[in-house]
Amino acid sequence: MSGPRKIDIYALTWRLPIILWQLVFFIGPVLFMVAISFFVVKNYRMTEAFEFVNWQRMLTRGFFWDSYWYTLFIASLSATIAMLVAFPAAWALAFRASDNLRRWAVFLLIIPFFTSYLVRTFSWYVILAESGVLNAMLGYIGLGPFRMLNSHFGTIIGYLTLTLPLAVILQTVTMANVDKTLIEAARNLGCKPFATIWRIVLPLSKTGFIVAALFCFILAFGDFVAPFYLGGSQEPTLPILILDTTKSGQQWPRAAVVAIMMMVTLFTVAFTAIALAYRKPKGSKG
Amino acid sequence: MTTKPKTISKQLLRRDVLRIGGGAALSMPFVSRAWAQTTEINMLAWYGHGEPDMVGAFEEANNVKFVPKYYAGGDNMLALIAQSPPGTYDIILSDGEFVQQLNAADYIEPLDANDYPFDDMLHEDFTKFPGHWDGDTLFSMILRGGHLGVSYNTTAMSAEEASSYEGFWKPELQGKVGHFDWHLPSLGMMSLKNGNGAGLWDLSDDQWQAVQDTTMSLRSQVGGFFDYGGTFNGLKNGEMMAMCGIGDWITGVLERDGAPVASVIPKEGGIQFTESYCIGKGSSKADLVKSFIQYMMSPEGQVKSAQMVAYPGFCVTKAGRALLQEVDPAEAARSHQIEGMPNEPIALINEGRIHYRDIPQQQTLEDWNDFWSEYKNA
Amino acid sequence: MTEPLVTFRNVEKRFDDFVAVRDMTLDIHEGEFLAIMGSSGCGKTTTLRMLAGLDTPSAGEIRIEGRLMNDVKPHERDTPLVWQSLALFPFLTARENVEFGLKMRGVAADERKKRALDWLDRMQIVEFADRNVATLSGGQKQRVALARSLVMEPQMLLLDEPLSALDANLVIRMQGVLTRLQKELGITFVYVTHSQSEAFAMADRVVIMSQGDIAQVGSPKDIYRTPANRFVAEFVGRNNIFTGKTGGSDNGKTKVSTLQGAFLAQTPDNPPGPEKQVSFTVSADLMTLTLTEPDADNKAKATLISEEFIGSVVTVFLEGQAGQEYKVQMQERALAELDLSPGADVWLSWEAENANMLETGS
Amino acid sequence: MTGRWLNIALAVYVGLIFTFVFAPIIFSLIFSFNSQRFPTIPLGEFSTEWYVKIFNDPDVWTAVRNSLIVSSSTAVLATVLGFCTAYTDFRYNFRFKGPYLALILLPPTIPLIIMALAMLAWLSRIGMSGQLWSIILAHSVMTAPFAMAIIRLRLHQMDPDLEAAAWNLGGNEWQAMRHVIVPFCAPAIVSALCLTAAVSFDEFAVAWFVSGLNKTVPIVILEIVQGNIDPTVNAIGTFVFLTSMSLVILAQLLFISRQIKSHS
Repeated sequence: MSGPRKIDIYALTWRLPIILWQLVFFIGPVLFMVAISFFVVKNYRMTEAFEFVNWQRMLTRGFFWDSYWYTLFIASLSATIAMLVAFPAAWALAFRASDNLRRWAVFLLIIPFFTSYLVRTFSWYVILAESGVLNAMLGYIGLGPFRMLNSHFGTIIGYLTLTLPLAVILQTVTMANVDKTLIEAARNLGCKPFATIWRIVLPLSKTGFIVAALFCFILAFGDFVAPFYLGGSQEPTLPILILDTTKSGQQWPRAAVVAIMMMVTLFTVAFTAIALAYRKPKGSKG
Repeated sequence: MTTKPKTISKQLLRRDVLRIGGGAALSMPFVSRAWAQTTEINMLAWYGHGEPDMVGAFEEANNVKFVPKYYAGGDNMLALIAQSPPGTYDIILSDGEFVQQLNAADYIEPLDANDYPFDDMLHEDFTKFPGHWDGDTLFSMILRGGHLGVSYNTTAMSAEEASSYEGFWKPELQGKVGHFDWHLPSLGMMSLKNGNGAGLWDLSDDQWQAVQDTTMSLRSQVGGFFDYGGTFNGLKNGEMMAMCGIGDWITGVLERDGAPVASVIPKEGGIQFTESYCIGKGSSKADLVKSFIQYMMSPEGQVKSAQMVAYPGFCVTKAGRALLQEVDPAEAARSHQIEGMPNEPIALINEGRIHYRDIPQQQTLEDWNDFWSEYKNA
Repeated sequence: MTEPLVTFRNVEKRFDDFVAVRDMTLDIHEGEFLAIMGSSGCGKTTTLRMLAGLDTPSAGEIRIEGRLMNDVKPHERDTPLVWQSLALFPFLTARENVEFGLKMRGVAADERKKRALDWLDRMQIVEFADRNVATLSGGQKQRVALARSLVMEPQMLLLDEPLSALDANLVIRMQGVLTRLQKELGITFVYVTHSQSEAFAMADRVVIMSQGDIAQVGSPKDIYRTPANRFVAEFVGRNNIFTGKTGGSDNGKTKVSTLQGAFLAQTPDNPPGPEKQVSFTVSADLMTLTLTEPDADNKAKATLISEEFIGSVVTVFLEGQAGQEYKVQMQERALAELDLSPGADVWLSWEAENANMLETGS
Repeated sequence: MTGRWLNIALAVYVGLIFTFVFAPIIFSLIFSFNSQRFPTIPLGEFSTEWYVKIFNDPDVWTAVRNSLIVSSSTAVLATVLGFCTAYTDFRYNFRFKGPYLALILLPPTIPLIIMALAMLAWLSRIGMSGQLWSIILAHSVMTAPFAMAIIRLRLHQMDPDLEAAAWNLGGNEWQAMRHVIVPFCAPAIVSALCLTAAVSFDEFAVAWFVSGLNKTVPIVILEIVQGNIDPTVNAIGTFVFLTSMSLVILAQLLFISRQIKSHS
């Protein structure tokens, strides 16, 4: 624009209210949580202060770091499992299924997102219990009973309930968009099927896959339902620690410390992943 | 099922169904109750206290509607009050030991002792319950109690084994011992196991360390940490064969449902949970709440409390107990609320085997909670 | 001469560091069909967008009928544009598309409908009036787009490569439609294109742009026969370009010594001095190809490389001394009579009048 | 392995994945008609007891009403927020556009429990907690990115000249918005409304924290799961499932059918 800058009311109409809204109802809460982490609790009442006592207290405790590493580990593990388990199915849907079949499959996989996660978790509880459906079925063929609830296994099943459909959808969509002629070209040049996956399909789907894995990680990392109801809080994850801390003596400042540590971790993971996902391959311009 | 006592709740339910099927015809049920011109009473309580079996009759008689918010654990209760504007809760059902905290934080209104049947208490401790009085001012009315001990699946443990907290360490129970996910009752039990007896809450540093050590030694037995619902399901499904930190309040419900579970007060002693009503500070419906408390302290109210669907608790008034024995002898017998029965609650208190749940005296609640987190993580 | 309809005075448009249009001065006259031509990125579309108010000049002045337009909003102008993408509203029918502008101007519903149908009828697509535009063919969409702009009864119509998406036959047909419309309506058309054939076929005047500058303005014939500079000569194509040093000047002709020999060229209006580096062009169709050495002022030896047919006309590509490329355009029949095959040695000749000296320094 | 056997193996594998995904949903449906209070195998008798129970429970109806209010208001707010951001991203380039987009797109990366904690702390600080609209505020922030994504995709399909064409034909920016952008985005707007409503309808963590005494359907579910577990959970779950699915299918039909149309 030439001349003095004029105020463009039209443009601001679409921009300013959002900025204000998000500042008040998104940045506000997040920053306030940071502030809370420096407050102190006296007689079950939160008092404004600026003290590092909560940080000191939480970060010097073994149990915080145990939870931290455990959560990081189990969330990464479940994201990895989700990605691996999803891959053959996504590959089949992307390359072996008709467009129509694929659309239906993706649509079906969206359904779980609109059923109550709590209810699904509760269903798993009944299915996986020692006297539950699965053990009963295994019993008919003379196996078990296996202990599946209140274990890492239970927690991971819960996480997968949340993340597996997403992983399959994202992988399928990503791979379905890979230019099929490239694959044919590779096969034509004598590339073996598995080598084709490794050398052609995966590099071309890198961004989609990293984003999918990231989402799986984020969902598992922040979920408290699965580790609580299916994992029996055996080794409480950070979300459980947050709940426990808020329940106990109004210790919101300490819960805030845990929450901030989680957010910092998530953002670090997310930015690293996104940077990896969108990094240009070597040798290309720009 | 036919042998089971008809609980008031079932009758209520049937009446509701009849009413809907009949007079109200096909109109939506919420029209009949939730959206009618009623006064709403906000209640903060443990799960189940605001359900129709407890409050339904009072609601109908007084054209009020209880809006419950449920918590789990006294710290949780305090947190919920702190996060709400003053005057949010009209009635608070608190654990006995937390009344003092409520009062200290100025969350509750004083009561008039003359409004309540203090001359009819089953035990003198209930008239002057610790923390309920500040000098001569009453702040909370005791409603009911229950005893916590060893809860177990009778197919996995004998009554003999359950008669000591040692039972939790039974090798066959590895991975089958559950905790109710709140530090106070579980750690209290560990303190009792260490022989601290009446001083179970008043632990010196050494004793506290010893309690922690004992608790930690149980960790390999533990199969999970559960809320109310999880505890329920765990015991019912056979996922957990013994539970630490609960008592008849949970096994009682399962027993009524026919599950092979039981609770006993072990030889090291048991813990009593006590539930008391308070009127929330700044409540505009204090009078209604007062009459509700009076109603719950009446014999009918006491029977309702004893029969509460979510979890039972024993009567604290003589008249209440008498009425229970009359209208529901099976429940009275099941919960040993008949004079002269073994494990009769009042007798247990008199024998000194029961200790009222309290908060740690020499440590802070946070110390206990931190240890609890550490324990869960171990 | 009457006042021009549009004047650009030293107009410049920058996008950050990129200069899209530089120091443009141009008049557009009422009733003329003006084509702005150039390759992509030359600034032709930016020029059109500035005229429509979609881009604001960074410097200089644009006036329409004397009124300064720099900061006038697009919707306050009377400069409907036919978009390269057509930009028809896909959720509307053909008629609703045509009515759109009238609706924006607050014309009443029946009036709108009548005028829209009139124009659809005029464009011979009235039977598709109530069809969703997404279901129309390319040519039909084109007509809807024209009707949508013309229904506004503008004094000037802007067209941004409107035919680029059509196939070759349809392009020729639409060219006819456009020229006829322009003559009938008598309004100004400003037509942006990269296609020389479109521009030359329809325009009264052609503006050739290169990298934000105007390279030449003139009638199609001027541009074809006497390109002003090397850029235009190359852009127009079918030109043989010679470079050399000026020698003496004589009788309106200038002698130019090149690596291919010394030739006579038309002396331009401002003659270059002697010993200057100059270039001149000769249109391919003004070159004569013979087997034997001709008797002409300008002649050169060359070897035939290849031939390219465009119907009855053929372009012959040849190579001369010092690697010089020649193009000769001639009747296919004439070429056939010569019976040549690649590698054949031939003679080229041309009249000195047809050797057009380019501006120096270009 | 021949292609045929590979295909069969893959089909079986995909079948297993779908079994895993749908087992809890199907079992929940089965349990909701099972007479036993604590669902175990073997199943009890067929019973609609739990449906009768929730139908007769005024609290459930209040929760349904609350949920409908919350999810519809959230949908409208979030879609407006998402639309504005999507349009701004589509139309404008400006300094700090990155942070601007981050402002609206980041919330889904924050775990629900943290969102819940932060929202409650902040809203009670500014005196806005414990109300039905507290949930609406929080949900609008959480679901706006989904609306933004859907509408942005739709705008991506739009010929960027379309809006300019409207100006060129004499429409000012507001008229172009009203007559071009909004109609073009209409299917995406409806999809966004349905999707955000469905997400909000099922969200319990943040709702439970900030709602005070106002219960929505998922909060009722949470309380039953935490408290007196019985198969009403499954009955309510089935109800929630049907509601959400209707919204999703509606959104799909509108969006997909439009897309097919616009590609033909």
